[in-house]
Order: sequence, then structure tokens, then C-alpha cells
Amino acid sequence: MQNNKTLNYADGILQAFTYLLENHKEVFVFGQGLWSPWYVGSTMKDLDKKFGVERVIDSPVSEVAVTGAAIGASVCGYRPIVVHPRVDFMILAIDQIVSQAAKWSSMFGGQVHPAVTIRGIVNRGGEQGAQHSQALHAWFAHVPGLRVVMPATARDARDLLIASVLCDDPVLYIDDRWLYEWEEEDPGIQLLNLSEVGPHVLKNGNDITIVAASFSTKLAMDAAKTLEEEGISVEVVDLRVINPIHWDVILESVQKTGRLLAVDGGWQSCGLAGEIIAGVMEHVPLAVMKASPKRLTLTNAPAPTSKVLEEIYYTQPSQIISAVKEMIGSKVHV
Amino acid sequence: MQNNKTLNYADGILQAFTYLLENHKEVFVFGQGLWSPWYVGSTMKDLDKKFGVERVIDSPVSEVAVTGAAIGASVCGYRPIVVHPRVDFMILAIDQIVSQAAKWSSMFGGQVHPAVTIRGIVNRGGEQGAQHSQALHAWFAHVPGLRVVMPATARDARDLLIASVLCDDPVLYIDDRWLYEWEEEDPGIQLLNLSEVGPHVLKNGNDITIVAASFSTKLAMDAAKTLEEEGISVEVVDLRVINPIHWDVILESVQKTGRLLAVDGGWQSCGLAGEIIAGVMEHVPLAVMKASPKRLTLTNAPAPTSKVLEEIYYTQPSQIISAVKEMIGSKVHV
Amino acid sequence: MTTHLIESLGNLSDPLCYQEPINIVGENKEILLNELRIMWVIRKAEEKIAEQIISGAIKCPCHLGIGQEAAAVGVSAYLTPNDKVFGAHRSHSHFLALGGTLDSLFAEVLGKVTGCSKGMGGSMHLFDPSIGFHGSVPIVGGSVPIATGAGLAAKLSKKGEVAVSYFGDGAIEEGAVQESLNLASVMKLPVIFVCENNLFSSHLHIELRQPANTTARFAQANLIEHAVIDGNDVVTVRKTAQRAIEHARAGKGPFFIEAVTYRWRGHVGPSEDTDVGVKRGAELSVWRKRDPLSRLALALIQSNMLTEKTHTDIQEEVDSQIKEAWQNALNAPYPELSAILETVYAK
Amino acid sequence: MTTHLIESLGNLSDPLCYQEPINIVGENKEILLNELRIMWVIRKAEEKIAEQIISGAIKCPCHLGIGQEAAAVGVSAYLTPNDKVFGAHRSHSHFLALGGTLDSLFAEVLGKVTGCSKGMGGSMHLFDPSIGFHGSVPIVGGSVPIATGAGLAAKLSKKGEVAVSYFGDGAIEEGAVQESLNLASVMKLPVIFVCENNLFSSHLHIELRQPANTTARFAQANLIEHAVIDGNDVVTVRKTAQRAIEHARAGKGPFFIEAVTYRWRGHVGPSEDTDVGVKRGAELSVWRKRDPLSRLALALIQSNMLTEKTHTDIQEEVDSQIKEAWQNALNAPYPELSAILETVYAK
Ligand SMILES: Cc1ncc(C[n+]2csc(CCOP(=O)(O)OP(=O)(O)O)c2C)c(N)n1
Ligand SMILES: Cc1ncc(C[n+]2csc(CCOP(=O)(O)OP(=O)(O)O)c2C)c(N)n1
Ligand SMILES: [Mg+2]
Ligand SMILES: [Mg+2]
Repeated sequence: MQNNKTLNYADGILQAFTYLLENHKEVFVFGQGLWSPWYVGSTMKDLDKKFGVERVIDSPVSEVAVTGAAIGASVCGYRPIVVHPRVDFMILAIDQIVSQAAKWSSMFGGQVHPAVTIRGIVNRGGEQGAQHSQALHAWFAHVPGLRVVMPATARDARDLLIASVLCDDPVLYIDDRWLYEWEEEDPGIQLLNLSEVGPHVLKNGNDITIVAASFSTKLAMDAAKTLEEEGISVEVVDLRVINPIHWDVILESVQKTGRLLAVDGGWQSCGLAGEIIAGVMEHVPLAVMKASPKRLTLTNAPAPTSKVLEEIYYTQPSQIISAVKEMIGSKVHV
Repeated sequence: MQNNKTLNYADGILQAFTYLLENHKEVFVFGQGLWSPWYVGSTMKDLDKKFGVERVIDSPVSEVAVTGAAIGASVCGYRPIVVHPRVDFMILAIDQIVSQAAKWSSMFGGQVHPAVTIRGIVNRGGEQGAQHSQALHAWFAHVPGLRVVMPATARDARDLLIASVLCDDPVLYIDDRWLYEWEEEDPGIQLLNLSEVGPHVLKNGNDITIVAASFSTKLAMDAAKTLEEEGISVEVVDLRVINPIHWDVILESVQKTGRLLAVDGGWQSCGLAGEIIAGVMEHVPLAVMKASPKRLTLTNAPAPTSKVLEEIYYTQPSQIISAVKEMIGSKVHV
Repeated sequence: MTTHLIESLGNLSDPLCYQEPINIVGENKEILLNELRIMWVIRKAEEKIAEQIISGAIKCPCHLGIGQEAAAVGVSAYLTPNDKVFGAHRSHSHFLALGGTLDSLFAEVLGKVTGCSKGMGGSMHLFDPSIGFHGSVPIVGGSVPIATGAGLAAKLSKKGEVAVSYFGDGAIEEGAVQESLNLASVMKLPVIFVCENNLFSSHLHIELRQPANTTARFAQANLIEHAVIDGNDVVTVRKTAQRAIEHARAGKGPFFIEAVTYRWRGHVGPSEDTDVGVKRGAELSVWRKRDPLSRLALALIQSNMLTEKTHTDIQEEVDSQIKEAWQNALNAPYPELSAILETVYAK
Repeated sequence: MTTHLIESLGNLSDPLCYQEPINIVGENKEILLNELRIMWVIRKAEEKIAEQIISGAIKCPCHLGIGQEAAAVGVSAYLTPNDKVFGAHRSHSHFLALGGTLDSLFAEVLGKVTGCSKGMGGSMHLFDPSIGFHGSVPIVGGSVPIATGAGLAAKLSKKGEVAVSYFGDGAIEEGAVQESLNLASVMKLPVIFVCENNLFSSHLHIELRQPANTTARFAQANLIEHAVIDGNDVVTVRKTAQRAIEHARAGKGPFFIEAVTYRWRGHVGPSEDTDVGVKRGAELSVWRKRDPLSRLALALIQSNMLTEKTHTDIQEEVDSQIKEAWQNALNAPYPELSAILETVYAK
């Protein structure tokens, strides 16, 4: 697989698991659905068969105990990866993630670091409804002590999963099923130090900066392509790690373009898009801004089921395109 | 009590419980510590004795079941108030709050409304440490379907608790122990419709708008007083209800002053202060702004225990004063 | 009282047992025929849904309970619309057994506004308080604390109502369910916990998830009255439920029914999952013989309460009901787009 | 195997019973004297803390286990520093019994940088891996899944290590604990669950929170080997722990010890809570007679292994250790202010 010219997101994840289990004996995987292709698409295919059920462990329906147990194993020298097939299920274990894993280093004076990676999958659409569609990354990005990774591209899906597991801090790794088929060219595995990974410019442009993460980055790229054809030059900044955020690349880009559109697949209030706007507006001088910043986020409601409602519930590239045009077209509000 | 000239926050809460239990037979209270003055200060003193242990029910250490049971009783016509003596304990029940209570109306087509009020107390300082000091209101403000109330003043502590319980939606009511002694004049109980309650101007001013909620509002008021003496006129907007936010009063105030400082007792990233900045900067024309907006939030770390560290961990009025002076002193970044 | 810990389902988990016609001695014919008919309604409704998933008409995830019909039908017999019933992800049977209409179920599964949740829920979120069904949700174990709270409401209002909480053998692994059992027990709440133990949670057999294959252990640990029964015998379920409901209505606290059963289809969708479930491939064909419908039908025929002809008539009548309901659902409109924002808060 | 469900603690919860000197027939004198000495260290350390809370020197919330010393001392006897022990909010005894130093405990309680958690934890967050103590946390039940994971690590690394999880009768009401029991059982993890049942969770007696006053019911329901014992008898605790540890080290899975005990002080802080705890006022004075220290001391004296004089010497020696450690802690510096930000992430 390593020599393929292109890689898709799902295969990127599978490669990362394979690499980690092959090269690091202290890595094991724990969660629901691991002995059957259940919810995780092809991202973990046959890992149990390849690496044995002792290291790829399917579990009872006990999110708290399983997550806590992984944290426990991590403070004993292991590097477990917990898999929650949906972010919605992961929140049952939130106390273990936020009050335990995120705080042990601090509470014990930096003497212990739970090197656990918790994978939560955003899995929505398909009329699954309100309890099976949540994307709550903003919650976790709120919490010091956690690193929160949201890859958009296939290479990041792989390289950031590896970096997450090899990082000594507790990491929340959130992937999105809507990205599983997204492909890109692949130069092979790159070993990264997660604490040094920050946002990067996925596409250069001059007229406006779109900041996004995960599937929203893909939406932004799709919109940017269309806009480019119409002569509007969009810079897309892909966040990659949403906590802690490294601001430099974002600030530089907005300094250059003078316009900021933040796009996020989570809800608006106290969400990631608002964080980007706040962080930028605190630091980029007002006079640089050519338009008021704007955000596009999920509809402010629980996810509906009916497909006719799903269609308008989720952000479409066309909305990004309109927003950009409005921001470019409009003068600075004066 | 009703005829007192002044009222403090703790008594405000006690009056609300008393009013509700006296006047609404479908109200009952459920949670830990209710048969003993445990964690809740004087805010629930002797309610069990006055209204009976059938309606003021102490519980096992089972946050999920107790919260879920209150939701269940609420969909059967009751108006329960769940009491979590700390926000930290409440998050164990987060699935019930966020995936159940917040979503039942939507998921079932608006045919049912869990009229439950969940009281979570912010109880920190005193060397209690990382797991007993959290203020996670931003999480709940992120979630459509919940109303999130954070009273700052004694009257609001009372009147908004009553309004929360009489509101048909699930409400998270978050009070802060550091406010229990804060007093104000009391014209007596005012019955409010929670869906109409929004931010209000607690103090008029012209030079800068400080937006805050709960204990941060008190900090802002303290700072504003000092600043006033130095000739700086601060407008303090107290949020009161942080989800959904009614923006008008906030936007009007910033339109007037041209400066925004958001102060919040939660963490910064994806927090409430960032939400205020984002919402304002999206809507108040750039040209109106006389300075970049700024936020003051909790130190970006879990709460320490040692008192020497606590002193610098929590925001002090002096920091607000310096920030305001810097914003007023500085020209607009150009 | 000394209680022996139940550490195994024994014969109840052996698919070779309990295949014979059920015991209907002394039972009322009309009641039995009605139960047979409702079970057919459930079975055929779910088969229709399976067919329409394959056809592509249904998009939403459906968890079919084909093979498990007797539990819901037996449990519902002594419930009234004032009782409060809560389900989970696999709740078509719970809904229909209480009298939920085919029209509103099919419409809901299609996301139509005439659905029982106005098209906002789909298969996993059913709701009809007029029949006493107060909601099903797919977070495993999520509705069990809520049902417990309905029991608390019933206790407070002192009208003899009971709450019913349906869940599975997987759900018992959730802390939420464990906490609820203690709460209901210590507060003596009128809650009937109905654990449909179909031996599987998704692809995993209970023996890979728990140290024993019976869940009534937890009723015992919480000192809750309980019964472990053949969940595919509608008469046994009904009689047990009667006992449970009387117990709860009388203020004696909760009751736990472990109804042992098996689902014929996969965890979600129409397939049989024989390639997926650990242990499942070998067992399924044997379990099909412990069919709740044919075991009742055969018993009725052997006792001359039913002829093959009448049995066929019943099925044909149900078929045409289903056909009509499906057509109604297809013809119904989708919700207005404004429903998304309008249902978030009460007006 | 047929197991009878344990539905009551019987005499173990009756404070009038188990007041006599403990049985030390056949026991080694040095071991017993050492146990007596450690129990004195724990008792006097906590009395010192109580005194210093009253004096105002200690600000942080301290949950004292005075009266419960035997459980930790007995459990620690056969543990090695490679084993992984986890505690909760009331863990001074667990820490000291494993060999944690008075200096580092007192300094931690004062928020000093020489504390076992470098002054970042306080009384409720103790940590010293060099003695096998891997952390205590005050979210009730919070460390139980973590200890279970240490058991998983031990199982994976196949070195015969065990994990120990201390918790209380209140914690068993948390879903986290219930899920952990199942997980440890089905995965056969080498975890020793030690439930110190002191009959109270904060102000509430167990009878107001659970339908029975014993928690071993849940070990039974999860098919976990267990023992319900007098937690104030250090020899019984030690022997039971030995059995439990051998069981776990041998790969036979978890073990659950219910050690019945009573705390003499209030839920938090130095007071006695006799006005607060439902049922507590009447019981406390009787429970004081089931003192783990005097019952051991008296047994030693009666068997001529100890004289009153030696006993006084031991106590005085401990007193001076405590005095010195307290002084060291007072003299130690506070953490640097930068510690707040520097400990959030690994370097
Ligand atoms: C909290 C949570 N965890 C996991 C899931 C995924 N899931 C859906 S149904 C199911 C199986 C539940 O098994 P059981 O309770 O026995 O019900 P059955 O499917 O057998 O009817 C699982 C694990 C979920 N929906 N919610
Ligand atoms: C999740 C959570 N809920 C509630 C509390 C408050 N609390 C602290 S200690 C305690 C009592 C626990 O009782 P038990 O487990 O028996 O331990 P004991 O205090 O008796 O040693 C409670 C309820 C908490 N710290 N965490
Ligand atoms: Mg099942
Ligand atoms: Mg206790």
C-alpha cells in the first residue's frame, strides 16, 4: 500500500493503525465493533486478524469503563487507541476524557502523562437523526490538557493518527466518514511531532481566507475551486489540530487577504468557527480587515432525519460560494 | 423574606425554591445532598423539612440515573429540578442532558418538551483542585435545544430560577458559589417568561462595553466602579441567558461604545467570551470599532490547588482594569 | 429469603429447546387469536420495511425485531394508555403492540409528516403518547433512566400507573442502566424493566461481553423481583407481565423480566448478518424454529381454535392492511423545511 | 456452583459486634507490630491534618479516614511497587500504607512543591509510582475504570502484576464502577476491587441509597470472586488480600473485597458530622469501640507480644516523625507560578 501514488482517507487511517501495531508493541486498540466491520468502514479492516484479538479488542457496550481502562493502561506505559464509532457514544465517557485524561498530568505535577488516543468518528447523514449525528469537537477543543486532531486530508488522516498515538498527551482524534473516499497524492508516511503540527495553507489565494477543519475543509476546497473559475482567489487554511491552536498561519493569511470566513461542521454558539473569528479579530488590526468576518456553521438545531430536511441542514459548497461573494462584493461595512 | 429591602444571591435561590414548591405541585427537587446542607450552602436550607422528603429527594451517587429520571418525570407532566452540587459531577450525566433532554422536542416533532431544570453549581477555589472547579457552561451553550441560564445578581438568581422551572424547555441553571453573598435591592419576585429574557445593561457607560455573565459580571462591576473613579465610563452588559443569546442589547451597546471586552470564567478556546466577540464582530460594522475586541478568560490550564497558584489562576478585577485601560489608551490598531 | 444467583440461562439459550407449540391450556381463544394477529402485523410490517430498504425507498437505519414479536405483545396486554412505555433502537414491535398504527410507523420510517414523530424521528425515534408509548431512542441504555423517571412520576401521582422500559442484553452493560436498577429498587418505583435478551449486541454474542449469558443477575443484585422466561412464548410473557404489572401497581416496586429471544435479521437493516456475528451463522437456522408465531399458531390449530384457512385469512387481511398503510405513507408529504428550527424549543 | 445472594452484612454492620481484640493466633509478631505502627502513623497523620485544618494552616478539603486504617494496611501487605494502586478522595491511608512518606503527604496537603504531586494536587490527588501508588482522584468512581485498565495493562504485559482499586459504598452507585466490574470479569483482568464500606456516602446511610447494605452483591452479579469481611481487623484484611492477590496474579481474574468499616470523622474535614449524617449520631460512639488499632494492640498485649510501655514508645516515635514531617512541609516552598501552564502538556 505504501507505494501507491494516491491514498484515500479511509486507507490512510488503516495504514496508520497497521504502522502503529507493527512498529509499537505498546499500542493496542480497544472499542466497540473491532471484530466486525461495524461502523468504521474499511478503516480497521482485518486488524483483529492481522494483529490478534489480544491487541485489537472488541468490547462490551460500556463507553465509560472502556475509555477509562484505556487511560489506565496508558498511565502504565501502553499507548492505547480507544475507538468510539460515533462521537455521540463517546460523550458517555466524557468524564473520563475531560476530568481524568486531560487533567492527570496537571493534577499530579507533570509526573504522569496519559498517552491515550481516543478516536471518535463523526458519522452522520443517511437519516440517522439527532442522537447519531453529533460533531462536538468544540467541546473538547475547550479543554486544556487535551490535544484535538481533526484531519481533512488522507495523508493527515494517516500521519496525524500516528503522531497522535506517539504523542505523550491524551489526544482526541476525530475523523469524518464523509471524507473516507477523499484522495490525494501520497509521498508515504511522514513522522510528525504532534505538538509542532499546526494549521497549514491547503490552497493559496489572495482575496479571502477560509479557515476550516475536517469535512468543512473539503467543502471549502470545493467552493474555492468554483470561485477560482470565477476569478476569486481563495486561500484555504486547514486547521488540522484544533486544540491547542497554533495561530501564526491563520493570522498571516488574514493579514494578507483581509477577509475571514470560518466554516465549521459543528454548531455555532461557542463553537470552533467563533473561536477562529475571535482569535483573529483580537490580533489582526481592524484596519487590515476589508470586510466583517463571517462564519458558516451547522443549522442551529438537532439533526433531523428526513432526507429533505437533511439536505438543508448541512452546509453546502454553494453557501460558501455565496458567502464569499457577498464578502468580496461588499465594501467594508462603514 | 419577601419584604426585605435587600436580597443576597443565596437567599434569592432559596426564595425561588420556596416559591416554586409552594405554588406548583408539579415541581419537585432531586439530587445529592438535599437532606443535609451539603455543598449547596444555604440555598436549599430546610426545604426537605418544609416540603417533605417526597418532594425534596436526596439521591444515590448516580448522576446519570438521577438526571435521566428527572427528564423522565418531566415528560410525564412534572417540573423537576435536578441539583448537581458541582458542574464537575453534572458532566457525568451529559448524555442525558444533551442527547436526551435537548433533543426530545426536536426528535419527536415538537410533540413533547422535557420541562426539566438542571441546576449545576460552579464551586471552586479553596484548593479544591482540577476535578472540583470546572465551569463548563460553554459546552451547554453550544447545544441547541437547551436554554442555559447564568444569573449574576440576587434578583436574577431568584427570578430566573423560577422562570427556568416554569419554562417548558429543558433549562440548565448554573449558579456560582462566589456570588452567594452578593446583595442588591429587592422589589420582590417578578415572574418572567424565560424565552424573552436576554442580556441587560447592568451599568451604563460610554467608553467601552464589558460583556460577562455570572461571577464575571460581578468582577466587571467591581472593575467598572474603580474605572469610573478614574474617569473611564464602562457599560456592563450582563448576559443572564447564554443560550440562546439575544444579541440586540449587546450589539447596541458596542455600537455605542465602539469597544468590546468579553470576560468569562470559563476557558478561552471555543468558550463564551469568544462567542461574544464573534457575534459582535460579525454584526457591528468594522468602522464603528475603536479598538480590537479582547477577551479575558480563565487561565488555559486545569485548576491548580495550591493557594498561591489559585491566586493567579482566576481573573481579578485588576486584570479587567488593565485591559480596559489598554483598550482605551490604545488607538485603533492601524 | 435466600436467593440463588442465576448464572446461566440454561435451556433457554439452547435453540434446540422450546421449539414445540406453546402451552395454551386454559387460555382464552379470542385473546390468543388477537395476539397471533398482532404478531403477524409486526412481522409483516418489518418484512415490508426490510423489502423497502432493499428497494431503496427507505433510507433511514432500521433495526428489525423479526423473531422477537412475542415479547412486546405479551408485555402490552395489561398496559393501559396511562402507563408510560419507553423503547430503544429496535422498537417497532413495542410501538405496534401497544396499538401504534401502521400508517404512522411507515410514514415515520419514510420521514413523512404523517409519521408518529412527524417525520422528525425515523425508525429509531418513535413516539405516540395516545397509546402510552412515550418515546424510543437509539443511544443504548439512554431511555432506561427516563423510564425510571416515569416510574417516579407514577409514584408521585399515585394513580397506579406503571412505567415500562424495554432494552437489550447489550444495554445492561451501560452504567446508565445499572444506576437505574438501583434507583428504581431503593425508591420502590413502579417500573417494569423488560430485557429482551437476544444474546447479541450488534455482532457480539453475550458470552464475549459478559461473564454469564443471563442479565437477571443484575435484578437479583438490586433486589428486584424478576423472572427469566422464554421470550418467544407470548402466553408466558403475558402472564409474567401481568404479575409484574400487578406488583408494580400495588406499590411493591420494580420488576425485571428477562425475555430470552433471538433476532432473525442482522443488527441493522434487512440482511441476516450470518457472516458478521460471532457464533451467529451456526445458530440462526435453529433459532428460527423457536418461532413465536408458528409456535402459537400450531398450538391453536392443535386445540382446534384455528384452522389453516383462518390462519391464511388472518395473514391476508394483515397483508392488505400493510399494503394500504404503505401506500398512505408513500403518498404523504414530507415535513415543511421550517420544522427543523420550529421544533427545537417549545413555542 | 450455586451461589447464594448476599443480601445483608449481618453482624458486620452491627457496631455492637466485633469489638473484641482481633484473632492473631499463629501470626508473626514483627509483622503485627509493624502493622500496628503503620496504623498509628496513619491515624496520627490524619489527626495532625485535622488539627491543622482547625488551626487554618491547611486550606484544601481533606477527607479523613480515621477509624478505617486497617483496610489499607492489610491490603498493602502483599503488594509490590510494580503493582498499580489507585485511590479516591479518602486516600491518605492507601498512600501511607504503601510506604508513601509523611513529608510528601503533608507537603501535598499544604500545596508545597515537595508534595507527592508537587503541590498541584492536594489531599484529593495523591501520586507516587515509586511505591506503586498511581493516583487518587475525587470524582467518585472515577479511578475505578482506570484501575481496571491498569489490570488490562498487567494482563498484557504478563508479569504477574495486579491492580488495586479502592473505592467506597457510595461509588458502587456510579455506572462507571458497575461497567468496570463487568469489564474486569469478562476480560479476566487482575484487578482487586477493594470496597471500603463505611456505610455512608457523605451524610447518607447506605440504607437510604441502596436496597441492601452490602456491595458484594455486585461482585456476585458479575461472577467475581469476593469476600465480605470485618475491615477493622487487619489480619483478616491481610489474609483476604493475600488470597485475592494470589488469585489475580495466577490469571484467575478479578477479586472483590468488601471491607466493612466506619469513619469517625465527618465526610470532609475534622468534625464528626453527628448532626449531619442520617443515623450517624447514635452509631458513632459504638463504632469507636470497633477500633482497628486498639483491637490489635489489645490482642498483642494479651498474647504478650506487646507491653503498654512499648505501645507508648511506638506512639511517641510516630509522634516525633509526624512533628518533623510537618515542620519539613511547613518549611518547603510553594510551586513556581509557571507550574500551572507547564504541567498541562508533556514537554
Ligand atoms: C451509547 C451507545 N453505544 C453504542 C451504540 C451502538 N449500538 C446500537 S444498537 C447496539 C446493540 C445493543 O444491543 P442490545 O441492547 O442487546 O439490543 P439489540 O440490538 O440486541 O436489540 C449498539 C452497540 C449506541 N447506539 N449507543
Ligand atoms: C461524581 C461525583 N459525584 C459526587 C461527588 C461528591 N462526593 C464526594 S465523596 C462522596 C461520597 C462517596 O461515598 P463513598 O464512595 O462511600 O466514599 P467515602 O466518602 O465513604 O469514603 C460524594 C457523594 C463526587 N466527588 N463525584
Ligand atoms: Mg441484544
Ligand atoms: Mg462510604
